[in-house]
Amino acid sequence: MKITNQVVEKHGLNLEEYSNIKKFLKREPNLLELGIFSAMWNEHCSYKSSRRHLKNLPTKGKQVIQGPGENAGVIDIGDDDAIIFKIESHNHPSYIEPYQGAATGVGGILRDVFTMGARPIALLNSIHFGSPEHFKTKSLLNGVVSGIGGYGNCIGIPTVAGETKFNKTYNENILVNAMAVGHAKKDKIFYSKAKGVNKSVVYVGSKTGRDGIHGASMASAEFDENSEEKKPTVQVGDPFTEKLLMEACLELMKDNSIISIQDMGAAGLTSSSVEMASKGDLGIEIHLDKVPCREENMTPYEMMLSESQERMLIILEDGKEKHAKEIFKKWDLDFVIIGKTTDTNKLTLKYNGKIEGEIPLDALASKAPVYDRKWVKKKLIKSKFDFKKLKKIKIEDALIKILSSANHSNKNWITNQYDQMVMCDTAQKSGADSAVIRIHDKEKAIAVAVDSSANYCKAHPLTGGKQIVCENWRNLISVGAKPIAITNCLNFGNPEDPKIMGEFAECLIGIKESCEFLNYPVVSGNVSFYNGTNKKNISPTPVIGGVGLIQKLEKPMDHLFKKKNSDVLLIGKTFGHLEQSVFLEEVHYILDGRPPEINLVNERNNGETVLEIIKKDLVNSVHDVSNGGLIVALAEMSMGSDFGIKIKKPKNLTNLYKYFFGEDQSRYILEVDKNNLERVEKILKNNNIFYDNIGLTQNDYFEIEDELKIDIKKLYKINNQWYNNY
Amino acid sequence: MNSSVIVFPGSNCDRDIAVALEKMQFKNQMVWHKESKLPKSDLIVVPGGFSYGDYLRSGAIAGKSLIINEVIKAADKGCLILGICNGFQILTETGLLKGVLLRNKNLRFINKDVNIKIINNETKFSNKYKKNQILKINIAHNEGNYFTNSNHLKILNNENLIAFKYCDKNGNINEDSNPNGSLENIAGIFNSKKNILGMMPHPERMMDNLISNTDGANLFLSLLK
Amino acid sequence: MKFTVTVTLKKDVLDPQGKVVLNTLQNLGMDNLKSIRQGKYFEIDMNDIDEEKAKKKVDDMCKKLLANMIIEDYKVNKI
Amino acid sequence: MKFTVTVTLKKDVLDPQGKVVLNTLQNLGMDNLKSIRQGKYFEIDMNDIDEEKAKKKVDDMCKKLLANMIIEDYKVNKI
Ligand SMILES: Nc1ncnc2c1ncn2[C@@H]1O[C@H](COP(=O)(O)OP(=O)(O)O)[C@@H](O)[C@H]1O
Ligand SMILES: [Mg+2]
Repeated sequence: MKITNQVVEKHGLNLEEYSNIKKFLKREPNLLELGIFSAMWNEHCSYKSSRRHLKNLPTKGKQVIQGPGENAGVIDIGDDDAIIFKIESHNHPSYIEPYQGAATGVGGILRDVFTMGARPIALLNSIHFGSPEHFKTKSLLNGVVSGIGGYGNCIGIPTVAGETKFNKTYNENILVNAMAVGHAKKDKIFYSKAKGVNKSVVYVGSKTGRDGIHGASMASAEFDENSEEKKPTVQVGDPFTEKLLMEACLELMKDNSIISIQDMGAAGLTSSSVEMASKGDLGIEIHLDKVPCREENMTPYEMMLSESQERMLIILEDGKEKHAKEIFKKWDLDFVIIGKTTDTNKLTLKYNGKIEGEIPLDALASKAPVYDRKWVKKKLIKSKFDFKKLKKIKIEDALIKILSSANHSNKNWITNQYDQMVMCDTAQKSGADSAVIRIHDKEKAIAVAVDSSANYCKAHPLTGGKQIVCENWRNLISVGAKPIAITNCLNFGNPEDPKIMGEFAECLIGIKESCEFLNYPVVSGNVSFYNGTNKKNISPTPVIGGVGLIQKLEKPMDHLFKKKNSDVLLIGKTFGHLEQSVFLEEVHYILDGRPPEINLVNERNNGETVLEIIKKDLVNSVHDVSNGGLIVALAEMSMGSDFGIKIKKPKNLTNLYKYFFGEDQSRYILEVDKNNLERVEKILKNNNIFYDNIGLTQNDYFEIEDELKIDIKKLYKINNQWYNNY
Repeated sequence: MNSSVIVFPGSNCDRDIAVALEKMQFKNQMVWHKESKLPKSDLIVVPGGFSYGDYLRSGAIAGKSLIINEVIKAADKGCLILGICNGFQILTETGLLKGVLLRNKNLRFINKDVNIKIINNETKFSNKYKKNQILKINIAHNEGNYFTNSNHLKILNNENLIAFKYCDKNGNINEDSNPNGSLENIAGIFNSKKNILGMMPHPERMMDNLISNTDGANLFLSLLK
Repeated sequence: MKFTVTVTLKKDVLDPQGKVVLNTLQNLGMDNLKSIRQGKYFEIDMNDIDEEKAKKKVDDMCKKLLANMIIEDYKVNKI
Repeated sequence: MKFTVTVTLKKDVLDPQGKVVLNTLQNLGMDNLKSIRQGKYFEIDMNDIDEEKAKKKVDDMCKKLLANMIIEDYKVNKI
């Protein structure tokens, strides 16, 4: 086939990039080679628009064993234990086929984690849908949730936390981000860098089919008359095979057979082989006729670009082939030696002995394009609405409206579809500020949470970026965990638009500031650009996934009131920031103004102090104050508990709406027994923490003096009906 | 006591049950499904999970495995057999227990803590519980909707072969306290010799107050007696 | 030689799936819909030449694995 | 008026279920078995009198609910 400009463009490459390809090759590429360049040079694999900005993130720390650059990040949690984790997006496939898209998203991120030697111990997800009224939302919600559950449940890894949001910005482009967390021994971590010449390159797992061949789809018109037949097919997940693959890999990892290992994710065989060889400064030779295929007559082009799931590439130590093969045979999986490492620094593809393609590896990896895209700053916009002109609404009615809305309803309908308990180490399930997973057979536990705030990030990306890291850190603190490190999934619109690129650049500056100040490094992540359609980009939606450590798990801390007559303390200052608040959005349909500012000094001080108080076992329950402000946080502490609260009216703030619904940051609520109060107050004062005693817990009622009194069972019901009625 | 846990491709509660058994001082062995012989065991557990991905029908393919013939032989000789969740489904597929587990009534996977009531506490599996005692215990399944023909249902009732029923926290057994649509809220049954128990709830998940509660422990203690 | 097999629930067995599908279709505005039952469908390709033999094998497969004879019926068709 | 609908995975779409069933049948000693693909089957009973109309409705049901057109094909038959 002749490579015309049209064919080049259909591979997502521009003409300048094409001429660079010719320069690197010193000739014209054939179609197979072009496909490989297109896969490696696309945004997803090359990070060509984002790399310059990602570079600035803080990625090092005392507890970081492996930062970005590997399949997942690795942190040290003491003794000989390491935690390996990463988040990844599967947005576009999930919009086309929600069940399979979400399922394969989970499968993909799990492979990233167990490929490094970790047994996965928890799954999380962040899912964003369009407005509930949009005609596609309901079936997308159903499909995505059952897809996430379907995969995680079957493979037997608990899905323990996540977030679910609805916003019309995602009407044509939902977000499905999945995070996996695994546990490994520190001295048994596996990397993708190849070492040594003439080592066997082994293909294991499922057979290769024509799943998700992007380039092929785009160029299919030119293929032949039967192009309809060759339409790319949706990737279908097979969690059963993944379970076998996981067990087989973990079994093989017990001894010293593996030099390096890499899952076949995006761009399948291409990216895995290129990555392993180029990291090791080697070459690699693959005999495509040996690749196990599911369909007849698959071409080298299709094999190299297929995104069939549940496959891995392994480079084995000499003489370990037989031993390894037996393990894979036991698990009924394909195991084929398809090539070897070389010293040529080239990717060499042979088919029936004939060379079908040969590309210098640096052209695919280190010399892949990097762009310094134009970007513009976002100004802080003063809010335009006049607070005095808002329609009068009773506080009770506003609270009920928020608690019964799609975004703030209880998510049991979703989380009941996930097995949260399998592996028997889930000490804190979904519904809490963070999930808590005990390290098997040990006293310690990790806390995990994911967070995003698209509205804040849209209004002011820098502040928004700062805020999500802090919110995530607060969520870990609230269950008594010391935050250690994060992974991030950066979901943005079209980076060729300077405004969007600006959102990206500024969010990253915000993330960086918080991470640096809180000593909360980024160890892995993923960028997803081009979310949106026809110039309608989604709101910037970076998602932060955090991991924290609980040194000794004695009793899991959660946010439900435990007793009556406890004092309830509000930690942190309340200013009454209503711009961009849930109150204005859900009750008055106003989305306007600036997000709340963050004072990082207070953030750190408040958080560290709360953690100290929890560790001294001086509190019954803890909750951070986030979306919806103080009143929603207090309602959450009451719903599902047997106890409510009686709140005194504030002395200084005269405007009750600002007091109760304001979204000022860095705040926590603590429930403290009378006999611990003195000690807690002493710690707070010693650490210069601003706090307020706002009321007492009581039986059955959620009450604000002279303002409202609601049965907490009724609140619970209100909070639980949205999904069931949808 | 010696126990064996059968491991199929796709079993995923095998480690959990092994941990529970060992905690209760059973001498436990894991048995891979391709093996043709069982180690000497007083108790054989068929664990939960998704054997063979739940493909075709949950439990169907595991029900045809090599090792299952040995389990059937052991059962005939009176060995104690416990099938939990997918294990229950497998036991019905082999015919060791009668009836079938259909899709949950709401067609969704359900994971939550539910209450179950001890109906028969006079068996090797349940003697440490009180009759009508209410447990809080975790369920996690797609197909837990127990169904059997009216003849067999009569036998289950007349011969006291129902082990547990779903109820609410006050012990009421009704449609509201039925999570998955099971006939008469049945959560677990015995065979007629009462040496085989199949149950959808997961007792192995209720062994540790730090994680959940210890309502499952008495099942294992009963067996040890 | 190709066969199709359909496996359906016996009449007296509750069909939760069929019921939900029926409700959903009715909610989607499909009128005049009296009943719907769901089952499984297999396309089986055999290398045999003798039709009778092949059919017997397929029958065997159904009994041994594809259908659960306690609750399901099956039908085999050569195509 | 009765119709049957069979829903099958499109060619080239992975059929994990069929793969496992095939292996199991072969392990059970079924020889000469070349391939097996699994799908869904529906029996639909309509109150309509006009066949054309009824068939169109069934077609509609398939598109809207019974089949996932991204990965599946369907066939409608009057019986
Ligand atoms: N937003 C980000 N922040 C930090 N690291 C990132 C980010 N995005 C990607 N990375 C890192 O870049 C590397 C390549 O990412 P990716 O291509 O998504 O991995 P994979 O090939 O495993 O799918 C990974 O090590 C990842 O952790
Ligand atoms: Mg990877």
